[in-house]
Amino acid sequence: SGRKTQQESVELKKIVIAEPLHSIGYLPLYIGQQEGFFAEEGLDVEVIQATGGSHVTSVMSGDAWGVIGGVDSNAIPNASGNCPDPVIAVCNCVNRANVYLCAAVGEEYTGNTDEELAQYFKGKKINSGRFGGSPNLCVRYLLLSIGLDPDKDVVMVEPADMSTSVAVVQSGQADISWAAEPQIVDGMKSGVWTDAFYQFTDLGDYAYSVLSVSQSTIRNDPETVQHFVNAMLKSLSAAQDKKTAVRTAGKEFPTTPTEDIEAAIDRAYKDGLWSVDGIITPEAVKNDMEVSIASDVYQGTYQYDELVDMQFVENAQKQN
Amino acid sequence: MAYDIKRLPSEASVDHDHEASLHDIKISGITKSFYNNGEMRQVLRPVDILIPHGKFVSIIGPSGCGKSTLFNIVAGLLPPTSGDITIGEKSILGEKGYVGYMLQKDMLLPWRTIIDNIILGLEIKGVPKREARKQALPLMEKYGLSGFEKNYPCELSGGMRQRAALLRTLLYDREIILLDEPFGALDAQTRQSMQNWLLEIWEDFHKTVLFVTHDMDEAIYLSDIIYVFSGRPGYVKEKITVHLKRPRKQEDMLETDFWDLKQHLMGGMSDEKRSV
Amino acid sequence: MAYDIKRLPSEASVDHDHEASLHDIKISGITKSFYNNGEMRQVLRPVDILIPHGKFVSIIGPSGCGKSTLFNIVAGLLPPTSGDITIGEKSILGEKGYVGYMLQKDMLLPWRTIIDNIILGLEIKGVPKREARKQALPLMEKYGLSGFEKNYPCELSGGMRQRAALLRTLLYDREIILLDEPFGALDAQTRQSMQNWLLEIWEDFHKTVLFVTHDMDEAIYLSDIIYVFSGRPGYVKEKITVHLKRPRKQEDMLETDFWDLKQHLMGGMSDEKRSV
Amino acid sequence: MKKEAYEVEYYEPKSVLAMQADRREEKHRRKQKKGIRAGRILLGVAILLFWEVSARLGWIDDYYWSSPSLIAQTAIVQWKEKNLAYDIYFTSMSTIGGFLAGTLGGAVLGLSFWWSKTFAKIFEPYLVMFNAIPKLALAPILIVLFGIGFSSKVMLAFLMTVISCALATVSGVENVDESMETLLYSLGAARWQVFGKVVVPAVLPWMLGSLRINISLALAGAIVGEFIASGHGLGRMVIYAGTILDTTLVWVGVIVLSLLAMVMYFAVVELEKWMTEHLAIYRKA
Amino acid sequence: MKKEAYEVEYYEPKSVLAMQADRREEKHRRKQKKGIRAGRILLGVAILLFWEVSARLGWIDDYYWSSPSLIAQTAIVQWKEKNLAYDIYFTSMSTIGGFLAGTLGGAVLGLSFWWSKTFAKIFEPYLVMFNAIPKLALAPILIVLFGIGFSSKVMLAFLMTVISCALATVSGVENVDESMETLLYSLGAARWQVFGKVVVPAVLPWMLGSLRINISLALAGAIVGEFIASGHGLGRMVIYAGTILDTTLVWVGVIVLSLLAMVMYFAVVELEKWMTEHLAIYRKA
Ligand SMILES: Nc1ncnc2c1ncn2[C@@H]1O[C@H](COP(=O)(O)OP(=O)(O)OP(=O)(O)O)[C@@H](O)[C@H]1O
Ligand SMILES: Nc1ncnc2c1ncn2[C@@H]1O[C@H](COP(=O)(O)OP(=O)(O)OP(=O)(O)O)[C@@H](O)[C@H]1O
Ligand SMILES: [Mg+2]
Ligand SMILES: [Mg+2]
Repeated sequence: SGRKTQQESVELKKIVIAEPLHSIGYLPLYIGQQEGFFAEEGLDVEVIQATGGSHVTSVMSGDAWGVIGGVDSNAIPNASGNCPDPVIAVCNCVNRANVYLCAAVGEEYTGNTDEELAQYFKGKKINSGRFGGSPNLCVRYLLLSIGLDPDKDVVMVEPADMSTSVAVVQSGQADISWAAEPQIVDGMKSGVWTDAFYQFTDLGDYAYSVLSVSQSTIRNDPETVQHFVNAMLKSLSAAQDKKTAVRTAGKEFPTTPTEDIEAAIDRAYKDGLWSVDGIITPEAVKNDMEVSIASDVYQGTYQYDELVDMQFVENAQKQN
Repeated sequence: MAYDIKRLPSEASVDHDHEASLHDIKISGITKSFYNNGEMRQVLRPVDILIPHGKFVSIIGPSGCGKSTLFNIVAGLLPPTSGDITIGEKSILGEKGYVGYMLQKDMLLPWRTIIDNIILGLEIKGVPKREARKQALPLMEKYGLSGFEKNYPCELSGGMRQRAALLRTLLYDREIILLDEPFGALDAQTRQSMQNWLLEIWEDFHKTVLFVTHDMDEAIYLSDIIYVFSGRPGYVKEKITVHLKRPRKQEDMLETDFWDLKQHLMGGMSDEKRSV
Repeated sequence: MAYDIKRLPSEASVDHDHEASLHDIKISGITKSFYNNGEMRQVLRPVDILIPHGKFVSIIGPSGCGKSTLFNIVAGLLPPTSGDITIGEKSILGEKGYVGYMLQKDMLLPWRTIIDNIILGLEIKGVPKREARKQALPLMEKYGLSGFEKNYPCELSGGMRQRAALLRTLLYDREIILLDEPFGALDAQTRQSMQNWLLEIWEDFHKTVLFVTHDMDEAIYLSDIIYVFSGRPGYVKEKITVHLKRPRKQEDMLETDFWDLKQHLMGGMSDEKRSV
Repeated sequence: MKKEAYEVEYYEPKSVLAMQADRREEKHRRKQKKGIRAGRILLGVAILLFWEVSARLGWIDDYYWSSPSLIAQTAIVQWKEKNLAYDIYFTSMSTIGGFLAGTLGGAVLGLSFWWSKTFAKIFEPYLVMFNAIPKLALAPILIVLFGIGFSSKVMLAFLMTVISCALATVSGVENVDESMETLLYSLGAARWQVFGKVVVPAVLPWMLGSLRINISLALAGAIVGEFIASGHGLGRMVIYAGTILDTTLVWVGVIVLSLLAMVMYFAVVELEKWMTEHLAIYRKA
Repeated sequence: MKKEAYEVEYYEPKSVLAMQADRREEKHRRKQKKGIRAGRILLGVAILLFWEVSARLGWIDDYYWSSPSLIAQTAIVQWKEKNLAYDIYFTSMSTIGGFLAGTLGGAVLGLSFWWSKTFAKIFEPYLVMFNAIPKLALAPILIVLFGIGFSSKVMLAFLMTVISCALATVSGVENVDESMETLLYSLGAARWQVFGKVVVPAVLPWMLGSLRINISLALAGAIVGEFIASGHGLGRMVIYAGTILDTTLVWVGVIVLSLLAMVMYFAVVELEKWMTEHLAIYRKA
């Protein structure tokens, strides 16, 4: 609209957000870019991909302004005791563990109880993604919680590249694979699996993907953080509008068929994937951290207040 | 002896104008030019040479006049631009295996022991290694290489390497042997002894030899006939028949006949000098 | 002329037993051995040589007897194991820059044009390139290299390369010039003309020359004094003073005096032959 | 007896024959050259055709293998609608920057080894060790050191190139003809004169010879840099395509990358030729 | 006049002097050798010390740089409690497997180029192109092709090695002394005899010379393979450490990897020496 272009002609503050991968899960962030919510707040947001843990590091080192990722990946350097500039979550985005398990056709799970599930998993080859990544931790957590040893009772298949989920099952290298949209639909269309038989979204509030900035930024430049969070909140509510969501996703993932995108967004709504208000609840942090602790990636204790700073979300809500 | 040497009656006494034998080699009208990057370079003008059976024939000429090229053609390794090469009536143009060929460099294969280098020709013919070695051993002993069978070429002096290369050519057992500056890289003393050694062998085996050299002393000392080449493009300028009696000894080099001939050659050569 | 040539009265007539001059070079008791992988190899036994000023002195000896090693020591590039080298009273052991040195290989830098190779010595002394070239040009013209100033060494024939290397050494303008087998790689004819060329230059410049060769003809033709080395470890076996009159011509090589001397040398050499 | 010692016959040169036979030879060679070019193109076309047909007939799974036609379409879309051109430009620039810096740095490092054999021997294993570090593994540290911008890609390209070039230069230094050094010393040259007049020109062809490997390494470095963190470039495009499950786009990236690599390779080969011809750099045998 | 043409003086050899001076020289050399070894160790110690001190005094940020003492501790823990040893074993095995297969394959491919110059010229640019493909980008396809098990790492190590070895072999083939071939033909040899008796032995040293580069490439390939997908190995360890932001563990991985690379490098250098000495492989000049 005309108002936006006027603001764009004003000098926008350029900030860089690092994402570990380009994912439909981060759709609210992309909506903020495409619908001009960031511009309205005087920001020009660029998103870059940073792999191998470097998404968080790039914020700590000051190369990126903010990062989108799990609270747990902020917590580890913070807890190491010598972190130069801790990274603090300021706004929620994905509030559910966006991890699903799909089984090869003919291998589907039919039981109901934990014992049955444990029995089902035993000896299976499970693709859980890169060792140390969130899906991997979730799967390990699940296995541990039903009394299985991930390293002994099952075969963990751990390809780094998430695009291979369908491939490994199709080629018989795994019986079960983790997946997220749009892979689930993709696998269904290819006839590799029917549907997800287990969804980690059932864990409830889960700080799976939150927006974080470094502590020094909060200290030195709270205005920008506020503007950013304001825009994110607008984006989060805009994400609840299917038309906007589909339009944006279509632009971001031009080669994904529209029906796949729609299916993915439907599933997101159904499972309450995206946070509506940006609030990161203690419950969400607890769920996320427990998974990390259970699988031994995170050692020691944590404090909600040291990981999350909700003042900007609260301010934004007050403003409205 | 395991190795079969064809001995012929010594031909040193035979007139060089003897009737064309069935074993004579005739080089007739051979020319050669090369194309390099679209430019033609003529290397040989029509060359006619008769190599009578059992004779020692030398070619001398300035560097680059096409001597090695002519040898390659005779050995069947290079097609001439025109001309023919015959043994008796038969053309051997492009036919390999009619001549034993010793290249300008000694060309011992560095990864083979001396004895394995010497039997190379036999091996290629299909003679089993063990048997070939048996044939080579007495020759190595006779010609001053015993004790070095298992050494590698790099461990030998230049003279010994040349001997080995020559033995390889001899063991290959063709009627005509082409030797391209075999002693070019040796120092004066070694060269002398190698020349004597070659004459000794030649008298034992009595093959036809075609020999290239830059050294006039060497040409005179060894040859029955000397062909003198012009500068590039090369052709036969002179044919000199040497009547010095055989067997020749080193002292002969100090005789007047020898020096007359050398003076003649040096005169002829100085025409070419300006082209250097 | 831009280039300053120190002309001395021709010394061809001076008695070789002339009184030790202040410019004579004395090599006294030089020995050298190398250590390789813990093994000692003695290359030179004590060597004593006197090089009278302005004379042409040659060293002949079998390959590997340490001639090049001795040259390196004289040029100050290699420390001897013992012994001393003096000019007049002054020791020049380890001092570079007293002698002009032409190595066994022509050693023209392949990335420099001929003229830039020739002026290398001047350039190192600090003479500006432009001026050095000016000095070199007339010499190149005089000694048959004009027209090739801007060519690279690989584009020249062997003879020309040697000429260029020699000019480089001459232009460096030391009182004594060491030449290590400068013509070893040339064919007979080119060699002849190079020898004459060298004599011509030597008569122009009249420097002291120390010359290494394998070729007896060459040694006799060129030298005032010939030192004959033994096989390794090398020492001076004979010193021969040549009284053939100068200037020498090619025809002299056919004279009896010449051949007498050659015969003498060949006799001496054949003792060494067996060591090849 | 004098005239009996030898007989001489003189010959005149015969007329030079027309060299028609040789013309034939040259024609043959020209034909062969054309044949090679045709063969290359044919081979390329054959591969593409086979790929396309296999994908269409379902011999290979076109989800992973995509097909040449699809790839071409996607490439065109990327060129027109996204910034494939800019990606190519970005990757090329960081590659070339790192390549130049690495070549220079490696040359300096390698040449410095000439000055002290002891120094050289002490440092060599560390060079080897440093060369062997998988740069991708250093991602977090590299980000701290060089950031995530353009310069970090240049830096990675540099790191990949510098040791390789240094090692090539060291080989060159070890192969400098000692008698050339001897020659200069005999002319009274100081060490730095020997260095400037012999060592540097003698080592140049070795350095030139390593360029064609280095350009590939530099490209690999730039791509790793983009893998680690980037907003632009072909490396990012591939990674991005991977995460959005677009195998056709992965193929576009892979193919554009290999074409770029090939273009750079042959450009460097040409550069090498040109430098050898025009800068009086001699050819090592 | 005859006796006047020249004068001869005869000399006797003087006694050979005791070569004490030379002993000094040898001692000096031995000392130098020891000095180099000491220098290497000293340099290593100095680097570690500087690192440790800098980290302790806060000159460098110890979150990213960790410190040698921390790294050592973590390495010990990994060795005792986790399976660092097995990781090393796993990575080494896939590297060696790929290296051997790649060397063999590359040799065969390169040697095949001798048989037809035309064939060689047509294929060469494709080799270059293939060599330039960033293997990491092909992850999904590689998984489909080679799976995610041990053999996939071997395969990647193989892919990295094979072209490099082939290119080295091609250089060797191009440098075969033609007159040696001429010699064999002149002895009436058939093409396969020339191939077996000249080409193969002449190319061997070139192949040997490429081994030390190939082992590094094979390791890089194996690690990329582990990056793509793996349950074991040092590459996986590094990726894991990166993902969970454990920089000390990243350093453990990086350092163990570079040590492994160095060990392999020098092992190959030794192997090369041994082969050259014992298998009658000649040294190219
Ligand atoms: N394959 C080739 N292609 C082009 N030119 C060639 C080829 N082989 C030889 N020549 C040229 O032919 C000329 C004669 O070469 P050749 O080797 O026959 O001379 P030569 O008389 O043996 O010389 P030398 O005495 O130095 O051995 C040379 O000028 C050389 O450059
Ligand atoms: N740096 C060195 N280290 C060890 N041995 C050496 C060294 N330089 C020369 N030698 C040895 O010293 C001996 C004499 O070598 P030198 O080059 O002086 O002989 P030469 O008389 O010049 O021989 P040629 O006539 O073949 O040139 C040779 O056996 C050689 O191997
Ligand atoms: Mg020749
Ligand atoms: Mg010498």
